[in-house]
Amino acid sequence: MSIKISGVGKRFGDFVALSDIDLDIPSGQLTALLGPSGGGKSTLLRIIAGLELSDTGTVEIEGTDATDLPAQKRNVGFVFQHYAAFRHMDVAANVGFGLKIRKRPKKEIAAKVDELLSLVHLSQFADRLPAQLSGGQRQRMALARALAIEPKVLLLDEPFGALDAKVRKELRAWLRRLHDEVHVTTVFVTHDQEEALEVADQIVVINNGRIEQVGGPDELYDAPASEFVMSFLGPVTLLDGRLVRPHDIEVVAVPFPDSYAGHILRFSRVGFEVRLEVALVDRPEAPPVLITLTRAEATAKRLEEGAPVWVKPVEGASQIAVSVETETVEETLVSELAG
Amino acid sequence: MSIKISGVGKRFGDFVALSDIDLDIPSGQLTALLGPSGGGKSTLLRIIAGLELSDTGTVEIEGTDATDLPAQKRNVGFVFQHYAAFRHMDVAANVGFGLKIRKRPKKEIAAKVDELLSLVHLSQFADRLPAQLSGGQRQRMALARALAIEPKVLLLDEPFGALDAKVRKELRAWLRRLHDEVHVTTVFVTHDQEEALEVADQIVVINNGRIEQVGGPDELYDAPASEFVMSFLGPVTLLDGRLVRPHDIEVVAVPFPDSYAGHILRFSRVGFEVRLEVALVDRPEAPPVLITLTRAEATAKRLEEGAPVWVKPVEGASQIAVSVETETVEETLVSELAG
Amino acid sequence: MAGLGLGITMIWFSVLVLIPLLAILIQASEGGWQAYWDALTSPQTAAALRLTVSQALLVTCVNVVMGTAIAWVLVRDRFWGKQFLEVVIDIPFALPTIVAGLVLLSLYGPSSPLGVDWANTRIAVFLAFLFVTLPFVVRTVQPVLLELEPEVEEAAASLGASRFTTFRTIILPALAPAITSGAALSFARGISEYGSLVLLSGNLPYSTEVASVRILSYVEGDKLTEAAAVASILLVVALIVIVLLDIISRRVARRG
Amino acid sequence: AGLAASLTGCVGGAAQPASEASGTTTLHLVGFAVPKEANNAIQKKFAETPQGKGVVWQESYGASGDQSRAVVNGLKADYVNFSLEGDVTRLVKAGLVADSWNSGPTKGIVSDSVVVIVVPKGNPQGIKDWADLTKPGVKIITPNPASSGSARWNILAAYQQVIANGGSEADAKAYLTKFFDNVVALPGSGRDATNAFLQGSGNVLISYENEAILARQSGEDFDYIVPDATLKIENPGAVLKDANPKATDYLNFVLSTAGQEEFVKKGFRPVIADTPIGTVEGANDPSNPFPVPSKLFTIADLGGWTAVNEKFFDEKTGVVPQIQAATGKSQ
Amino acid sequence: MAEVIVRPPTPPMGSATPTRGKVVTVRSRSAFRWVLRLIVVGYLFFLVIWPVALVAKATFSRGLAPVIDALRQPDVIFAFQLTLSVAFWAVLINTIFGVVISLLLTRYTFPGRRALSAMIDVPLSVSPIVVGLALLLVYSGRTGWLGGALESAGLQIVYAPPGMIMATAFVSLPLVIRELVPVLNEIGTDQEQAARSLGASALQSFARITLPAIKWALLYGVVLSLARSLGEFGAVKIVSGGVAMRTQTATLLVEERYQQFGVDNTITAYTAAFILALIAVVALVVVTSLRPKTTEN
Ligand SMILES: Nc1ncnc2c1ncn2[C@@H]1O[C@H](COP(=O)(O)OP(=O)(O)OP(=O)(O)O)[C@@H](O)[C@H]1O
Ligand SMILES: Nc1ncnc2c1ncn2[C@@H]1O[C@H](COP(=O)(O)OP(=O)(O)OP(=O)(O)O)[C@@H](O)[C@H]1O
Ligand SMILES: [Mg+2]
Ligand SMILES: [Mg+2]
Ligand SMILES: O=S(=O)([O-])[O-]
Repeated sequence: MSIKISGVGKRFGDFVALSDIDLDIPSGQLTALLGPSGGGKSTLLRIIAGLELSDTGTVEIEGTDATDLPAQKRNVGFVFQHYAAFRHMDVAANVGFGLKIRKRPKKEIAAKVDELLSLVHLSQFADRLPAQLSGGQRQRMALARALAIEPKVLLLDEPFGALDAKVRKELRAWLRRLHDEVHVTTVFVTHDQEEALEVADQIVVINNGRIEQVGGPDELYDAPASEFVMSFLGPVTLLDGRLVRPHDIEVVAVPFPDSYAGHILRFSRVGFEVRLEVALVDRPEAPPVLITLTRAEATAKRLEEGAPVWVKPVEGASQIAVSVETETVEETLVSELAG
Repeated sequence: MSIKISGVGKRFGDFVALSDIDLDIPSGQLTALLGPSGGGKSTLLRIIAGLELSDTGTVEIEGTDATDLPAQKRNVGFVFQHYAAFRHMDVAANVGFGLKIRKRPKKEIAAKVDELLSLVHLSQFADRLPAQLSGGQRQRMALARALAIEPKVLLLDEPFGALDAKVRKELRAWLRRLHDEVHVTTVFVTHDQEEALEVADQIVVINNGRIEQVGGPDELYDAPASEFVMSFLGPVTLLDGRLVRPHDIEVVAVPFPDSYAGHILRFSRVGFEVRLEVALVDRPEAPPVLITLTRAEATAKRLEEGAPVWVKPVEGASQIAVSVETETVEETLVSELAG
Repeated sequence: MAGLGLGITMIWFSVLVLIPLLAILIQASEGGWQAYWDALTSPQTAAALRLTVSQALLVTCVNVVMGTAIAWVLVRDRFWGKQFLEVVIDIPFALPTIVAGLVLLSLYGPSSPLGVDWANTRIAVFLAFLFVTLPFVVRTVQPVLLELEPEVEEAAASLGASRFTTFRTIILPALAPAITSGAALSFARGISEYGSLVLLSGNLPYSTEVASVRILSYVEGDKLTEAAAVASILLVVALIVIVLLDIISRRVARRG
Repeated sequence: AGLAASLTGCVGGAAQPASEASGTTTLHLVGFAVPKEANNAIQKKFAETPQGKGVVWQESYGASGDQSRAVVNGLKADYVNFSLEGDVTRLVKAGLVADSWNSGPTKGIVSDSVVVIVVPKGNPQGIKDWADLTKPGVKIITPNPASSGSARWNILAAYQQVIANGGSEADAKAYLTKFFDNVVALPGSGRDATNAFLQGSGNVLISYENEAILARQSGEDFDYIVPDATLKIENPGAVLKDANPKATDYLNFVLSTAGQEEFVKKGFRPVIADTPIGTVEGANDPSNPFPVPSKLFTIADLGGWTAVNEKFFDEKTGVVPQIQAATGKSQ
Repeated sequence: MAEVIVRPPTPPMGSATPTRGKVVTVRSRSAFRWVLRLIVVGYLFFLVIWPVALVAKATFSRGLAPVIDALRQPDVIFAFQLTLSVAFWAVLINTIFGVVISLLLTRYTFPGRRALSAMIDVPLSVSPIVVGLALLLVYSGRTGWLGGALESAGLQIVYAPPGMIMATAFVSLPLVIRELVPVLNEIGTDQEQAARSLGASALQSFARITLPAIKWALLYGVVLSLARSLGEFGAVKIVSGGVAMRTQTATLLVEERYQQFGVDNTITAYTAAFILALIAVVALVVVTSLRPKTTEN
């Protein structure tokens, strides 16, 4: 049940939303489409679902060409960011909708709905209207609804985007577990790198209508193909013209070989973590280097605000030399804040 | 410019939203009201702002009794979760509104607006309508608007609740920096513990209309006064009838004194972190113990799925004995997921 | 599917609305510009047009104020009998127009229990317009008012705005598009009103004769071209006022 | 067409008259509103005659001009009964009525009446004649000569009586100007004017004798005055070219004394000289219902309708619009 | 506006303090609120309530018997049947085309969409007299542009029910669309797309998803149309010919009877008017009171 996308392109007027996308989505796995807003993630997902038609290229689902198949014939489950709950139907009717359309016998529908509701922990809410559910519950209902038609492929467009942080974290773990139970080929869109890293088997990074990199979470985290992928997949800081992750920087209170001297500008603790901002002696103009370590480490090393320290990327840390100038990243950060 | 709240209570019909709240909010600091949904955070904030009247008790702002002062006379800046932008006015007009009301000279208003817009990095958007801004930009506009009247107190009701994870994180750091620049007494409501821990000088945990604990972020994290506070402030796991943080559990591949034997049920890596689920030998029925450690540690200790391990809370770890039965927490977790 | 729907719809719309209105325009243009000129310069017609337009404008102004006030009371106030007022708003819409005239005659006509006799005066024209256009502003403003977030008003209050300032600077601009669209409807209805005036206005030339009656007179005199000219002038006036109101509303909405 | 047929069927089905039954003939009458009662009475009498047996009527009444135009536009009609000659002429021009329609002994006229002055019960203003109408405090109601062609009788009567009494055209215009100064309402039709007066508007109504008599027959309470000098009203009737032959029978019956008697009972003056005139309820003097005014003039005395319309009612040059403009602007 | 704050002198502890509620809505505005309420109620009383009550009183001035007699007259019964069936067809047509046009305006882009959207409101600003005249110019049997051709094809429009239905449909055309377009815009296309992805065809998605979502707005629009259709007078008068027992609708009957002399006729006119208004008001009241207050999000 793999999906094969070849040469797909899509324009909206003059604007190129997707250009020449080639992608294989492996069967039975959880694939994340990750990228910044406007990158074209939703557009790609909607083309797979048949909710949008591509201008060029083909989409194969399970080896058969689906490029010209209308949405209702693709047998694809789609979950929308804002749930798209059928407001006038109760939860059970929402979940059973696809089966009713297919004119399945009532008993069968009821049984399937029961099964799915217990799968998504909503059995006791079967008779409620969507308006009477919390956001997380609504999202799980939308999932159950998409699963009811036993789709070959399950597509989720920012499934947790509208939920608050806590619920999102819970549903994330739950989605992973659900996928391990059902094992349907699943593609989900997100712009939250943590979500992608935590849940997906494979991550597709999309930016500006192009694929930046495809790979497993560790692969992408450890060996990002570009500055963009690296900085998108987690926090980065600039150390001597290279992007490094704040966790991958060693910090010691005494000088050590190949290290950079500096002093701690800001020391802040958030829960079990400690975050440092270190100003380097050699580059007083540059933005401070960010370093993250555990509280235990920080205590052990007796770090404190103003203290002199020596820093160096740990061995094996992923690093990427910044292409043009150090300024670029700074600018990117500022413009991101402004944007 | 401290705020003193004494004996404040509020009912909605029969429902007690706040009961007998006493609270001192120190001048010039950033205070977070943290708690679960429906706890009464917004109600308390709105009472401080004068947008709601308390049934009992008094509110003093800067030493003068403000209990009966209407909102427009309190000189309090209020920022709403959903921005409450004046949709028909451009950004500059929104920010200048409070000054225009006060009939300040046009020049003065323009200067102040310029200053504030550059403070919130929106200078180039002065002529846009709110509809043309992103969520984060709108929220910063709302902040600037509230700051324009040079309020004695700045109140923010879940200022970043409507934003997505990435933007929220950026704005969080930015709010902290802003506060360090402006130094106005600030109270903000959140139900995201990370936000509170990262940004606030003082955290007030509110649940069910009552204050559970007041203190600095470290104080609350290290010495939670109750199960509730502990589990609300960060992830917890259950180890031998006690709540412990997953980061505070030591895990070793060989037996060591006072440790519990078990084996790794699930090993998952998320970026630089590794999360373990460990089943204890003595308590096969209990839910697995969750443990978080850095990737470096995990590699060094050669941990892998299925391997036998021995675990123990680290020294000085905050622990709380679970009051009734181990089941309680499990139920809470399940019901939270369902709710 | 959509194409078919579009086709059938356009055919029906043409058959029902476009072709007949086109017929009016063609009929009017048969007399060339002369017909328009004559219609406009005939002092009696000009007076009728002036009366109709000015009364409709006046009534529209009253509706803007009263309609907004009524909508406000219906949405924000709570008192016994409010439900009944909701029904009252719909009555002018539900009443056949000829009966509307009858109704007003009963209170403001010669046998008025109030002791006034406004039949056959301009006040009667004003009242009739007022009656038949009552629901428009109310019904367009109501839903917008319902959806207005109280938070925005609270934000204004916390910034130091009094109730009145909040109304003027925040609420009114938000309502402006709805008020305008209601005003446009009420003006359009006003200038085209006929039925309710039959028993009420007296049709005195230069005094209480409205444009619809003028059109009818032309028809009666077998002057279809002039009738069509006046009809198309009315249409143009309606369009101009609707566009003007739209521009004003944008101004108000932007200025705040 | 199928859909349309079903539409028509569905809508009209409820009242498909019995006309389709065998042995009956449906005749369509289109007329102005005033003689409705008289027509209905004549139809009843006609049904008792051998020619009238089995005739079923479908009738439409309204303002005379509207009705005439409706027939031109395709409203089905066999027999028409209008207020003004011009309304029949319109049908002649459209080729619907034969040129010879007014060549009979009555010249196409089926009923007569005169213009009268109606005042409230007891005549509180003490109105006796046309001259009294220009006094201050008099509030005249007369139908609008622009929107109701048949209202023109009244204006013409007011004008011509000055001349009949020896005045000049200038005097007549001066009179009419003062007359219009006192007009408070110009309702859309004769009947609307009567109703407005009955509702309490104004204190003088210019109307037709038959209208006043009919209203009094129906229980309305007021006085009316037949002025010494007044205009004779002549209402035409005609049969359409492609009408059912029974329509001609009907017209003949209308012009018989039996038909005219029914007109008389409803307050009309007969067009056939030897029509017996009994008592007419509602008339000032039921036993002498139709006093003959000393100076009764006709439209022919004014030059016929074509000339009259041109001289008096033309938009730009007509006497009446000009007077209205003068009085209207001064108000 | 008085900003007087009435606060009970320190309530005894434990006693039930009255809830003070929201400042902005209660405290500072109660005087203003009363004035406004009074103005609005007074305005409506003098403009609508009192005059309507007078006419209702006149209708029943001689008790119920004449009213009932009036309703027994065959031409009154016929006029109502005709009115109802004309209104039925006009509303049905407006409903179908209203839904289709609304869907076209909100769910599709096509050249001329803005023009169509602008034209939708035109019928509201056209005088009924002009509507009638316009239809006559095109569809009258003898003189109309198309009337002759249609008539020879066996379809009489003017002076027959089809013309009356057209006149009625013309004047009430925008009402359904005006109700539907905002709702269709507000509910968006998410649910429809979800239905499509679950296997529903376009028609199924409309019937099961869109229709239930717009049903109250649609019903309200239909009732408004109905009210307007029942009461239409000017346009129908011109195109119907007003033949009693054939094309005379209830409003035409009201006019005719009102014009006839005598109390019986007047009461018949008032009764018919009263019944017409009653049907319309009851329909509006029923729909507004059944309609859910807010569309749940
Ligand atoms: N129907 C449309 N018409 C015009 N432009 C469109 C349309 N749909 C999408 N776009 C544009 O295409 C680009 C890609 O959109 P898409 O929705 O795929 O982005 P995304 O990666 O899903 O972003 P987000 O995270 O914000 O949802 C955007 O710039 C968007 O503005
Ligand atoms: N106007 C009101 N009428 C009735 N109940 C209300 C009103 N406002 C708040 N409540 C109730 O009071 C309780 C506290 O509400 P409050 O808004 O203060 O909670 P909160 O802590 O801000 O929660 P959240 O995080 O969901 O915003 C809730 O149970 C809420 O339902
Ligand atoms: Mg998207
Ligand atoms: Mg809240
Ligand atoms: O045309 S009327 O006779 O009704 O005035």
